[in-house]
Amino acid sequence: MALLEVRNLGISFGGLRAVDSLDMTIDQGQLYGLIGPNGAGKTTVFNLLTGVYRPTEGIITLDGQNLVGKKTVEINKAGIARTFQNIRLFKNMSVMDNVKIGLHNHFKYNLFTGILRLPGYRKVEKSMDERAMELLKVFDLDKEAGNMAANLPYGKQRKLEIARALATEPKLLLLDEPAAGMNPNETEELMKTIQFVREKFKMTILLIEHDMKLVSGICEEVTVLNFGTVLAQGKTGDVLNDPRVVKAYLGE
Amino acid sequence: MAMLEIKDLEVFYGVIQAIKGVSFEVGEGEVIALIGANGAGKTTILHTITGLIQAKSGHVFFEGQEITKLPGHKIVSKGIAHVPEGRRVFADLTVLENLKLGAYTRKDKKEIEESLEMIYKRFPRLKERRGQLAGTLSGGEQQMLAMGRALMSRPRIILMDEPSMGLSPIFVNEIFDIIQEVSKGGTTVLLVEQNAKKALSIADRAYVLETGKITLSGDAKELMNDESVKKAYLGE
Amino acid sequence: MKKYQKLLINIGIAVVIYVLVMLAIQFGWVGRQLLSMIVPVCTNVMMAVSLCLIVGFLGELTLGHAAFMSVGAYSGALVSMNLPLPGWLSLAVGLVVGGVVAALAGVIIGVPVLRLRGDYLAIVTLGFGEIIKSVFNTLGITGGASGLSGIPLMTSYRNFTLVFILTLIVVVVVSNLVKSRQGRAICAIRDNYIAAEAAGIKVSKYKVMAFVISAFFAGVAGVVYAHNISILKPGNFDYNTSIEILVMVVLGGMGSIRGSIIAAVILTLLPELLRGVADYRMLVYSIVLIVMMLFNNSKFKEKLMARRQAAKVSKEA
Amino acid sequence: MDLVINIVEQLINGLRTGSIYALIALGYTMVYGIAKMINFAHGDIIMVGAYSLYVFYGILGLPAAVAVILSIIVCAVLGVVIEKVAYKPLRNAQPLAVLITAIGVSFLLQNLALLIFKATPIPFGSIIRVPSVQIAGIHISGITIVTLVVTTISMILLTLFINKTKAGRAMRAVSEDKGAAELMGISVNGTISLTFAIGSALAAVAGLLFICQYESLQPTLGALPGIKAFVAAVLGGIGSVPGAMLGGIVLGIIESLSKAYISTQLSDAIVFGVLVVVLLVKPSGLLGKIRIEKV
Amino acid sequence: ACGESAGSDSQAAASGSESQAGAAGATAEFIVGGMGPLTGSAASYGISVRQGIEVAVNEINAAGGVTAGDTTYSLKMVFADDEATEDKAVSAYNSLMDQNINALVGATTTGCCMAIADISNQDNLLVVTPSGSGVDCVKNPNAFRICFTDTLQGETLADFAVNEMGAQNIAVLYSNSSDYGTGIRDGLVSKAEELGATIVANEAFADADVDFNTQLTKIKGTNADVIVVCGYYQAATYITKQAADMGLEIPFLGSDGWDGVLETVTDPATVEGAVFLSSFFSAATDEMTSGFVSTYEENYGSTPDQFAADAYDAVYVIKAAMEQAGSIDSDALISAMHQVQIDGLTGAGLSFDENGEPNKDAKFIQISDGAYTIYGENGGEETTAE
Ligand SMILES: Nc1ncnc2c1ncn2[C@@H]1O[C@H](COP(=O)(O)OP(=O)(O)OP(=O)(O)O)[C@@H](O)[C@H]1O
Ligand SMILES: Nc1ncnc2c1ncn2[C@@H]1O[C@H](COP(=O)(O)OP(=O)(O)OP(=O)(O)O)[C@@H](O)[C@H]1O
Ligand SMILES: CC(C)C[C@H](N)C(=O)O
Ligand SMILES: [Mg+2]
Ligand SMILES: [Mg+2]
Repeated sequence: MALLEVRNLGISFGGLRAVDSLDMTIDQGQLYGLIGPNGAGKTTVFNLLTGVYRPTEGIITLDGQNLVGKKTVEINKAGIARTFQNIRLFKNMSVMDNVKIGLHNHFKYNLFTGILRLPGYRKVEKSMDERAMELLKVFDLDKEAGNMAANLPYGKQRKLEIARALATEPKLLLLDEPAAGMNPNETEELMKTIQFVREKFKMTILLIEHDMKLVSGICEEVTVLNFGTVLAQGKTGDVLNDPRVVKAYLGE
Repeated sequence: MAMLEIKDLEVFYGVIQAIKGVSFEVGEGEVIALIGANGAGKTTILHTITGLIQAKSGHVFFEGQEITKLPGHKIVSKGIAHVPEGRRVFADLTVLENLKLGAYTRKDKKEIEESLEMIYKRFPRLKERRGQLAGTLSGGEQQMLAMGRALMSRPRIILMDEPSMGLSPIFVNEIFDIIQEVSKGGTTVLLVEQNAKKALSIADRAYVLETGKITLSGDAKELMNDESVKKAYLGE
Repeated sequence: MKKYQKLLINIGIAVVIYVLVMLAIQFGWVGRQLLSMIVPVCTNVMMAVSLCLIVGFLGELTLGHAAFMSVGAYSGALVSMNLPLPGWLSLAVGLVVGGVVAALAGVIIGVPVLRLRGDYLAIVTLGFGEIIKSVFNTLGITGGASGLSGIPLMTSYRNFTLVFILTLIVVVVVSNLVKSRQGRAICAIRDNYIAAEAAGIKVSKYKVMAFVISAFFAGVAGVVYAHNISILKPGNFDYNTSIEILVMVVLGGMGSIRGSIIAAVILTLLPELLRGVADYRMLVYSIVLIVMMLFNNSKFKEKLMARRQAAKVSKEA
Repeated sequence: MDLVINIVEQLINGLRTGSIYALIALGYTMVYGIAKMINFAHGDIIMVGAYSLYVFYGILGLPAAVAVILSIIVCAVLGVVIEKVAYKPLRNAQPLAVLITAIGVSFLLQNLALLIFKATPIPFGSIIRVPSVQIAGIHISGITIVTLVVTTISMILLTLFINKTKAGRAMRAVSEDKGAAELMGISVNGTISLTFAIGSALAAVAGLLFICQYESLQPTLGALPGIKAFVAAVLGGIGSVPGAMLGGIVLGIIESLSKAYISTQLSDAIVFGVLVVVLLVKPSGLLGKIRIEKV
Repeated sequence: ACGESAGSDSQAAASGSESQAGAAGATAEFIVGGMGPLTGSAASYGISVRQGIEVAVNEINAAGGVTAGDTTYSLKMVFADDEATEDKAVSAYNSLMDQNINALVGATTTGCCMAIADISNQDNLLVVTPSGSGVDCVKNPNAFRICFTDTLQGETLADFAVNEMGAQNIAVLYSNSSDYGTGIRDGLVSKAEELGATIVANEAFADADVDFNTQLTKIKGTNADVIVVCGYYQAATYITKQAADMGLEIPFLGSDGWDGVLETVTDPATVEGAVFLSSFFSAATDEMTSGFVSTYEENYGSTPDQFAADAYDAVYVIKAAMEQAGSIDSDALISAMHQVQIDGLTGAGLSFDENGEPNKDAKFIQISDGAYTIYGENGGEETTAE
């Protein structure tokens, strides 16, 4: 069953057609790849999906629910979480607190409970801590829980972003170049983690990546963008062998 | 005599020691790869060489001259270019202005023009986007710009911090071709890369950095066949 | 266990301060000049801590915090002067009204807060402060340029207990707030609002919340101020006052409530302690200010801190 | 007809104050744009410029041209010294730390002037003897014309300098990323010093014109124009040089018109009210660029 | 009452050495506190007041101090900066109390007087403000003032404008930074209307303003016979210059804050003919004034303004009260205040009514030929009108 439906999506910046009549369907539980040359419009698609940009035209639906025109926050509530190509952590907060921000809408107490430290406060905070710890463990970050996010090395920062996104309990997780800046071993490990996340949380994942080992290793289907338009779409194996894709993107 | 020589370098961030006594050298015309895991200290070393971070102890020599305590811009004007991690293009300036800034230390207008043409030839995308603000370029486009900008200074040696990060496969190949070309053109290259396989394949020699210390060094092709390197960095 | 230990220490500190000040008042340990500084110190602590919420935790620069104070001070004083209630009761009502009216002003300022960032917001808050000043200078009910006088002296140092409790409330509430879920959201907005939005934080809601809470306490501080000085003049709440408070927050280390408190105490007392140098007072004050800022960010201090941290680390090991 | 003349006269009054605000705002915006800091001491540099002229011309009796040049040099040097002593050590601190130090410097300059020159205003006759002009019964004073001309020329030169020269490009690079600028071979400290020198020289010019216009010296004379000019710079879009000029003049005119036709008592409230409204409609000021952060 | 001219033995007294202070047998110290702004934009007033006190104190000590009862006191001044803000005033006052002052000359500005009114009354301290002109400054029985109230001044100005200058249409320019300007304006407007004149312009400005062209242009468009400026000489300096530049030829009438204007204008022609109310006339040729002015100029390098004179008188009033009371007990001093009468710089036969208000004459001063003259006498000798 289709979780995300994108129809005829497009946006322009001034004269630049960054994304043009994009159609894409992602099914529940799928691991889907979005690839394409630099500047093809991949990140822009993420920005459109998450309400950072408003499309000039087109339809986006998640679980049948229209997303166009909604604000980022509403879209997150509707079930899309993401990571960023240029890492965006809450740098002056602890690793734990970064994840707890992701949990914000799922563990609640009102302002007065917090200010007055009513019994609800301890209880909710405690279960938040536990849940955050669980997530951090998945990414092997539990030992860093008390550290400031800014002091983590690059690779761990990427993982923390994913953990934070997962904490919002999305239906669809968008990962923008999660393996950038990682060496092959780290990438390998990340692949396993992504697959584990998919299994454990029954997550649907859309990811942008230039590392073909990762894409071919875990994505079932891919869309290849080129100059904002779809160059190829379908089963990963097929697409990656498509001569047009090889020519425009993979090279020899 | 080595062109660039690093001796007993120690660098701290507050109380954390990031570099714990590193020594290595880069000979004229060589391509040297510096590989290592996340957080090993590669970026820190490059930053220390070009004076963006001050070393606690140790020395950096460039062509026999000590540059350890010089301010960054003086170091750069000696002929060292640095393509920094995360690109750091000037987002509010146009592509062309970024490139011109790359040639800041150069005087001859005509030669600068020529270099510009050369860069445009290598990166046609930059020519096409020369009037666009660099901040709105895609990640890969920014990487090209950062590289082009560094080359505009016609450096004697160029330090590159993960130049292939975020680039499409076809472009990764292209970047490595460009690096080789640059090297053939007589520029010495010190290359930091996560893509160790590619880096080692074009490098003459390489050093392996682990948590602030050099643990291995030697001929690049030999290292490529080293079991521990294979296991740790080549993902084989 | 450790959590409670920290709590106990804090309670201990508060009790010790209270007892010491009370003893000082009772037995005349200090001169009248210092006694008369007790309440201004407390109001400045309230101001600094409440501003810390906006500047340190929300990460927005405002140059109009004194405006909230003046709104609170005037409305609270007008209430307590005109209510046909016994003194203490009318003061209590005044405190609440002062806080609430200032909080309303916080809501009004919330609108630009949502649209503007950084220095633009700073200038709008500065403008807001000047507008308030100008209006109070013109209105009849506030006494115009002559100011509002005859406010009962109900929060002087003789009533230190009351003032201390109010200050404590402000400090405790703000400290608790920043460690709560709402406070976390506020800090997240400071660090990266785009990521915060993407993580489901309603940025506008929490921005306004921070402003309203901060304004409320500034208003309360204003009421305390009013009932200590007995006269209010619009000119006393201009941007210089806002800046004075801002200096405390920044000197205190932005996101540190304890730092804000310490800086508020020092900077309030400093000009008084400098009375001895007469004509050079403000000169010395400005130099001290610059030197403190420079020291705060100096290599020297970094080394000191590093040594301390190293000692701590080795102790733990 | 009378009303028309009256309105024109009030507009000219606005221009008179506005052109001074504009000139001060140029320096503000320049320093802000490059060093990314609100130099709260800028207004007091104006004061120093004014007193320097008084000392060189009024007391030492140097020729006017020499006195003017010396005053400008004094301010430029002062600006650089302040930057080196008080701001440079805070380069890597959080931006607000520098703001606070700047406030400290502002206090310091004011109180030094108070100790040296005392609080009583010192009269000082204008050294500019440009005759006033009379157009259709409307009188424009010479100094207003001079101020406008100087401001316009400064604005044009500054714009050209920042956008078209190598040093200007270096300044913009420094303003965005000091580390990367250093990697281009740009001396960040040198560039920032240059910025302060130019900004302070502009402040000196503003100070000179200010006392030629108002003919009276006080230690606090820079404070109010300083803050107004800051507002003007933001109104115009801080960091934008033409914006600073526009902002200054618009502010002067709004001020004048609201005093003339609405209320002298509430004019401050009106001026700031307009400012707030303008910023709400155009959050980056009149000519400021909206920077979309690429996500 | 000791009606002797207080300043008669003043010859260069301020420079006299301290050794004289201990002349008379049993000596003690009487500490006079002083308070006013020494920093900030109002600094000039506080500095004047301090210097005024200083001259008087030195003069009195040089002349052997003050004898109250059987003790001779030498005076000592301690001064505290209040920055003309209310909260600073409170701590300044308390710092003075820590130094055990026996009486206070201050505060200088109305707001600060108000801020310390109740505390000083609780302390039962004799407070003589030289310049606090707001009506409520002396609302408590312990407080007295040397200057006139704002309302009274406004009324006097209105009376002068209508009856002396024959003005029917009055333009008012007033400072709304403090109640000084607004207070005078209120008194002026109501009295002028009562006298049948019309207020054709009623424009505010702030003390820190330097540009008054807008207001002046507005006034130019009216048929005003006189412009009354309720504010201080700094503003007056700018206003008169800008009016002259504009070619505005309406005569100016000013409040007592104008004193000092001649020293701060670049061209005396701009204030030529202007009249202002004053209680102090620095160009007066009587012995007391000229002695004071010359000592002051010698010590501080500037001509004293009314605030310095007010402060000087305040010290002599306190001296008189000490002598009258025969003790320095506060109660005695305060009640003695109602009986003293001195010939001060700011008025002969200065005495205080039951409310603590001064009884003295106002003078109108006119600037003619670039010098201060008593109005109506055109450079003639000063004769204290009664
Ligand atoms: N806010 C913007 N203003 C102007 N142009 C933009 C903006 N955002 C993106 N673009 C342009 O749109 C195109 C697509 O950018 P996008 O970031 O989506 O590329 P991408 O596919 O993610 O590339 P990469 O793999 O290099 O990250 C680029 O040419 C970029 O310059
Ligand atoms: N500004 C900083 N403050 C504190 N620690 C830092 C800072 N920058 C780097 N570090 C730490 O220093 C160590 C070396 O970092 P560096 O950036 O040099 O690594 P790297 O080898 O370049 O890693 P990567 O491959 O992730 O870029 C890491 O442990 C990192 O956490
Ligand atoms: C010294 C003067 C400026 C004081 C003024 N008369 C006032 O009452 O505020
Ligand atoms: Mg991208
Ligand atoms: Mg690195």
